Amino acid sequence: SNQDSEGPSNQKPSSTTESGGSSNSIISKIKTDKSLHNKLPSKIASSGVINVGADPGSPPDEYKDENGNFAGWEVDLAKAVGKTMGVKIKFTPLQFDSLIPSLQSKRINMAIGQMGVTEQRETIIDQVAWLAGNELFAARTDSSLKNITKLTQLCGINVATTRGSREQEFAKDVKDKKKCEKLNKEPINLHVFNGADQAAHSVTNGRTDVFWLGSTAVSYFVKQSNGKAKIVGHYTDKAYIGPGFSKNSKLSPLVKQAIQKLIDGGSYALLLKNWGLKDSAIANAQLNPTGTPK
Amino acid sequence: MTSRLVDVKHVTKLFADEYAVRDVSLHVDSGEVLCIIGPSGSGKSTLLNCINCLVRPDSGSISVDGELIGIEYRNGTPYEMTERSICFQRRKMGMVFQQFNLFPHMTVMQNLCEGPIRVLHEGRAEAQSRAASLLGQVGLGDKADSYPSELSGGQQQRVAIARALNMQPDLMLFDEPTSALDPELVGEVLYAMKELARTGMTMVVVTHEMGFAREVADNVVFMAEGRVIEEGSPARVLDTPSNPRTKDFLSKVL
Amino acid sequence: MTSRLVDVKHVTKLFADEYAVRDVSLHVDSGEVLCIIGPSGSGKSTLLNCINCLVRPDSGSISVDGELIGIEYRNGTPYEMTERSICFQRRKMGMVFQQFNLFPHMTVMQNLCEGPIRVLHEGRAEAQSRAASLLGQVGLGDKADSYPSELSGGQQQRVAIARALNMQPDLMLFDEPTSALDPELVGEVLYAMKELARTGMTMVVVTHEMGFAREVADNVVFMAEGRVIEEGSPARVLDTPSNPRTKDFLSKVL
Amino acid sequence: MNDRADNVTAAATSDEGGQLTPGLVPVKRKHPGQWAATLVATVLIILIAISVSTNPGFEWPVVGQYLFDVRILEGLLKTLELTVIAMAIGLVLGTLLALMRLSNNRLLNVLSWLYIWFFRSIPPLVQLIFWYNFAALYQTLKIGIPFGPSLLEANTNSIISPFTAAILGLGLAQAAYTAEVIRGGILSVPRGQFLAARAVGMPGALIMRRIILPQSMKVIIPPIGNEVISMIKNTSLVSVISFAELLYSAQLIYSRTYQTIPLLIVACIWYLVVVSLFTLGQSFVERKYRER
Amino acid sequence: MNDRADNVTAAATSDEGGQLTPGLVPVKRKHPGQWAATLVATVLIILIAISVSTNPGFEWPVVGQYLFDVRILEGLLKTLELTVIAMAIGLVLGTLLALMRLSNNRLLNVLSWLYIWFFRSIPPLVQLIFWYNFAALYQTLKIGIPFGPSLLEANTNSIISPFTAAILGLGLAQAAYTAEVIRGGILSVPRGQFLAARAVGMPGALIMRRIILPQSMKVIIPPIGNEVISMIKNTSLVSVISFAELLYSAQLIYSRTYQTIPLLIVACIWYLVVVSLFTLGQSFVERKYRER
Ligand SMILES: Nc1ncnc2c1ncn2[C@@H]1O[C@H](COP(=O)(O)OP(=O)(O)OP(=O)(O)O)[C@@H](O)[C@H]1O
Ligand SMILES: Nc1ncnc2c1ncn2[C@@H]1O[C@H](COP(=O)(O)OP(=O)(O)OP(=O)(O)O)[C@@H](O)[C@H]1O
Ligand SMILES: [Mg+2]
Ligand SMILES: [Mg+2]
Repeated sequence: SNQDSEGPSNQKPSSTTESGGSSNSIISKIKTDKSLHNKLPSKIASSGVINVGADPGSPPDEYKDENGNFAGWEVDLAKAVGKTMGVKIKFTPLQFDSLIPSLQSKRINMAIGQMGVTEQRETIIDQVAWLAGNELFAARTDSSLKNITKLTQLCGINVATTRGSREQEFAKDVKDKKKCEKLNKEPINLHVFNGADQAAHSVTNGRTDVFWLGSTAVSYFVKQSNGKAKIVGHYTDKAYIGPGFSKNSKLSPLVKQAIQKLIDGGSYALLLKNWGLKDSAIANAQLNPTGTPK
Repeated sequence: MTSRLVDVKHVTKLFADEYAVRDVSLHVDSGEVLCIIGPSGSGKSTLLNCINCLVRPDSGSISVDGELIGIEYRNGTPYEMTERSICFQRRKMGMVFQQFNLFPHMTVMQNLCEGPIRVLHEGRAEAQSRAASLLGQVGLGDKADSYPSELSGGQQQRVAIARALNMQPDLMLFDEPTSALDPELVGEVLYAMKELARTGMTMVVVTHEMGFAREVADNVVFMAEGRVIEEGSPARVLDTPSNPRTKDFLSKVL
Repeated sequence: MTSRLVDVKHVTKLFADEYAVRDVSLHVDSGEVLCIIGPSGSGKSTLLNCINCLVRPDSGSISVDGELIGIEYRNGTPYEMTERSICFQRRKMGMVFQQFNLFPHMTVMQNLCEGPIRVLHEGRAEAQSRAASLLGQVGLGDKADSYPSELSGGQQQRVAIARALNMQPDLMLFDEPTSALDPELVGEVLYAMKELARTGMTMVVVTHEMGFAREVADNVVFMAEGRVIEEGSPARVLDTPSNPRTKDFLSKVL
Repeated sequence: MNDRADNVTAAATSDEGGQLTPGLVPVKRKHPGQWAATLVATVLIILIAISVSTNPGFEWPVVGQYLFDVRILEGLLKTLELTVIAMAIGLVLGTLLALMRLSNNRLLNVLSWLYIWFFRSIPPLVQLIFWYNFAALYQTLKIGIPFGPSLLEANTNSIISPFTAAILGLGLAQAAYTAEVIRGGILSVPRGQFLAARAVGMPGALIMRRIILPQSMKVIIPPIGNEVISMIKNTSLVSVISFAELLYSAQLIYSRTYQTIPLLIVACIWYLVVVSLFTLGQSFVERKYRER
Repeated sequence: MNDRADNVTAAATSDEGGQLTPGLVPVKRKHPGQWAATLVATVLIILIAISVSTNPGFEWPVVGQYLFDVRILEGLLKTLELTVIAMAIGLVLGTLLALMRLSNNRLLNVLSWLYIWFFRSIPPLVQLIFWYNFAALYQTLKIGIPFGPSLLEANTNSIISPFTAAILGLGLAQAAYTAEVIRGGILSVPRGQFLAARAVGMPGALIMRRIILPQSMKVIIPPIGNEVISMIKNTSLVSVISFAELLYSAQLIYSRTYQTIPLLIVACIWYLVVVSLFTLGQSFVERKYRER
């Protein structure tokens, strides 16, 4: 598993062609902040490595590219943070189920995996917000669905999402408040899959009608589907996404500062642009932003 | 006055190009007891198994009570029967094996009634009452609810005899019924068989018990290498054998 | 002139509160053959198994060649031996079972040499050459590379005898060595045993072969219900039994 | 010789319940080591238990909170349901396949071999995905003449519900494994039993049902027990097709709350309960079949 | 009587190779149904093959493209490596546990029972996560006196590498299943073999190794075959702790490219190859042990 260790640079991001240079060249230009580096916990400072656990099954957030190397916008941001702090980032591929235990067992210092920030999760782990995502709906190209903006439009249809997603809670909310019943419609028929690929697949083969997930994942899927799927709406309830740390970690405030530095320095915007995520950029990095629901 | 019950004509059976039974012909009249003796591997068991078609002969014919076993004529041509039809024919013949082969997961009573109830579709009461009287006859009236593992070898073999009899067969086949028994248990099984012979049951018995053959058999057949070497009354075959092989065998066994 | 090789004193063994062997005392002198006869369940096998400690007696003592079997004294108190120490004692006694119990996954030669090589740590060459000559003695010189499944029952039993002999025991124990054999195969095994007795081997033989006992035994013991009922020379016990139970048993078996 | 005969006759003449001459009674071997070891083992187990129950990492309060959560209990029910149905399919189809493998009919033989080979090779996860997504490959199921008109046609997704897919994926694979076990069991019944049943005039099917299979149980039950216990846990694979059984129900909760370890413990507790009950039942059945 | 004796003597006097009197030779039963069924089955299999190979849903070109992809091949290697090591642990520890279960020593007996009960109950997924993250619960492994000072201390994460965790998670569970199978095998060897070996003076361990275990192979091999084949596919569970074996390698690719079905087919093809080779080896070994 050592081959997963990577320096901060040496390969091109896979899916972008926009201007601003490749992610690697952007990252390589980032300057290390000595003061941040000096504040690092002694273990990390002495090893010069931050261990990042990443579930590589959710493109374009984090995945393995054609060469088997980690790629994705969260991967890029993590590398950029590492460069800012003057340490290497070592990625460990972990499925979601072992991400949190691995944080708790100190196997990894930081976990990425399109982890939404919620109050409940903040009681278990530290989270730093580095993106404000929204959600998209995708359906088969031949689907009659369009312009979904309200969740009540999903009443009575089969909706696919993944476990742990905010979407799960939103749907429950609709159900709990009996919003569909009030419209004399069946409730949302939510299918919760293990991974985005399985959820997306259930849409292409007609098992479900709508794939509902974070905008990054949905637009990536539509791009990969070779015209088999299309975007049929969006739900703009912005929510933060960001890496997780063990509770009261010494590292999380430093990462927050590093992100802020990247935002201020402009490389943050360049990196997000590379992945077509300009609209989701944030202006202020936050540690455990309070008041985020779900 | 007696009629031919079993008629074996030129039966041959090969196992992998080796003759197990080789052109054997013999017959048993109704009410007669035929004993088959001979060295190990001489084809005695195979011949017995051919009679109730547990082994299908390669050629030759066997008829029991005038009916061809395992063969049916269609448009004048003899065809092999289906296994299912043979099942019906076997019901007329009871068989007792050397190793008893009682069903170990059933009580003695269940062993006796399994065939009559499941195969002959008799009523349970009828089958059981006959079973009880048969168990009495072989001296095991009190063992109906025992399991085979709780019985001695001799008792098990007597149960096996009763099980075969409960199918009300026309013919009983015995394959070395006492050779897996302790010497002192042999007597009780032979006694049961003698009693059976006295009732007029037709029997074919493969045995090494020369005393039994001498006392009970109407005819004795000596087999070797798949053939019938010598046949005749017990007195003649056992006391004045004409064939040297018979003499040799008897000298070892007696 | 003869010395006591086996000395059994007041041996008792219970299985689940039932006496299998009940206060049995007997002894065998060096070079003697003792035959044990008796009905099924009389404790013959159990007694034999006690001698080489396959079964540990509940009370009583057995010594072979002056050495207590399965018991060791520490500070004047008799203690049960560990299984490991008993293993060493068993090496002086060869045992032949009714069911042969050859190792089916080994050739005849491997069967014979397993003990000497693995247990006595003899050289392979030495063990094999002795094995070959033993196989010759029991008339199976050409079967060294056969597997047990390729041999007849009589041949298997003779291999079992050779296997036991290849451990160079002081004493041979036989538990009904011929009773699982076809009648005509019995002779060859009894012949091998007679030859063995002639070489002066001390033997304890549980058997139903009265002819053998009469011819070979120095002493005959009749057991019933775990006890020794009668003991003496073969002529006395077999021909003029004094105990009614002995008479009854002999009348069934002879 | 005479002295012998004499001393024995003395014993023989004593009556049935007569006094035994007491022989040497050796002192039974003590096993002080064993007692010490038992003590050490017991202490160790208690220590582990204390360590586990006091370790904050296990978050026992959270465990308690979710142990009887309705989602967990529903998942447990689904697990049991899937196990029972898939195992039933496995047993019935497996018995059939075993009989086919043992039959003299070459065709049945080869078909059974192919089935076992194929379904043991394909991971159950793939089978689940395949059955669930059958519609992607064959949008309609037709029954008809090859290359000719179809007689019956139906939308695949409407026929293969997620539940059907789960059952197919688990049950068909299980049949292949079960077939091998049952085949071994049937082969373990002495041939004499078959002959005896035949000699009574029983036809083949009856022989199997009444004589051979009941006797093969002794050999079949332990490995089938293994298979059932595996199945109880393998049902968690159906999460891949969004079917929430016990483990996935726990996963669904902790992927919201991030309380991974305590929720896995909740699942494990239920698995322990179910497996224990099953093992109890198994040893009961086993004893019944081993008795004779 | 005389006529009988006569006609038989005639037959008996003909010499060894003498002419047989030809008896009735019945016409062998034809099985036209069987031939027809074989034909139908063959046609069906061909039709399925055609349907599968022409269905665009299977995306055969993609299958071809990835079949020998280096990531897939590396995953395959990992699968084989894990299977071999975990199975080896399972066999060795399982044999030990089986012997403990069968020993007269009460302590060993209970310990073995507890082990089998526990490790068959806990899902392998949980065991993997547990071993991998053992450090969350016990940050340092200490060897020492309970409640007293520790003699040896080491960081858990440095001792339990992902590979160690994978091996522990799979191997320890496998041992529990294997123990049950081996126990059955040992019990199937006739007691006479044990007695005979004892009578030759062999000590217990030697008897097991040379006499009992070789003979129990016949009964053990088929269910162990099942277990190995299960294990080949169960290794895919280690993906949860960052270990990319065959199936997960395929999943990693299709989670990026969304070419789910063809990549699963790639994995299946390799599983079929591995299982076929293994089955071949198994039937070879099986024949060897069944011969005698
Ligand atoms: N099912 C079989 N397959 C192959 N060969 C067989 C089979 N049954 C019997 N034989 C062979 O046929 C020959 C005759 O065997 P059979 O059992 O009829 O002899 P037998 O006279 O009954 O001997 P025994 O006294 O040992 O029972 C032997 O050479 C035997 O090996
Ligand atoms: N291992 C055992 N467990 C319980 N009871 C036993 C055991 N071995 C023998 N017995 C009982 O001890 C008694 C004596 O048995 P044993 O086998 O010694 O008799 P035997 O004279 O050898 O009989 P046979 O001629 O049938 O071999 C019998 O009642 C038997 O049931
Ligand atoms: Mg025979
Ligand atoms: Mg005995």
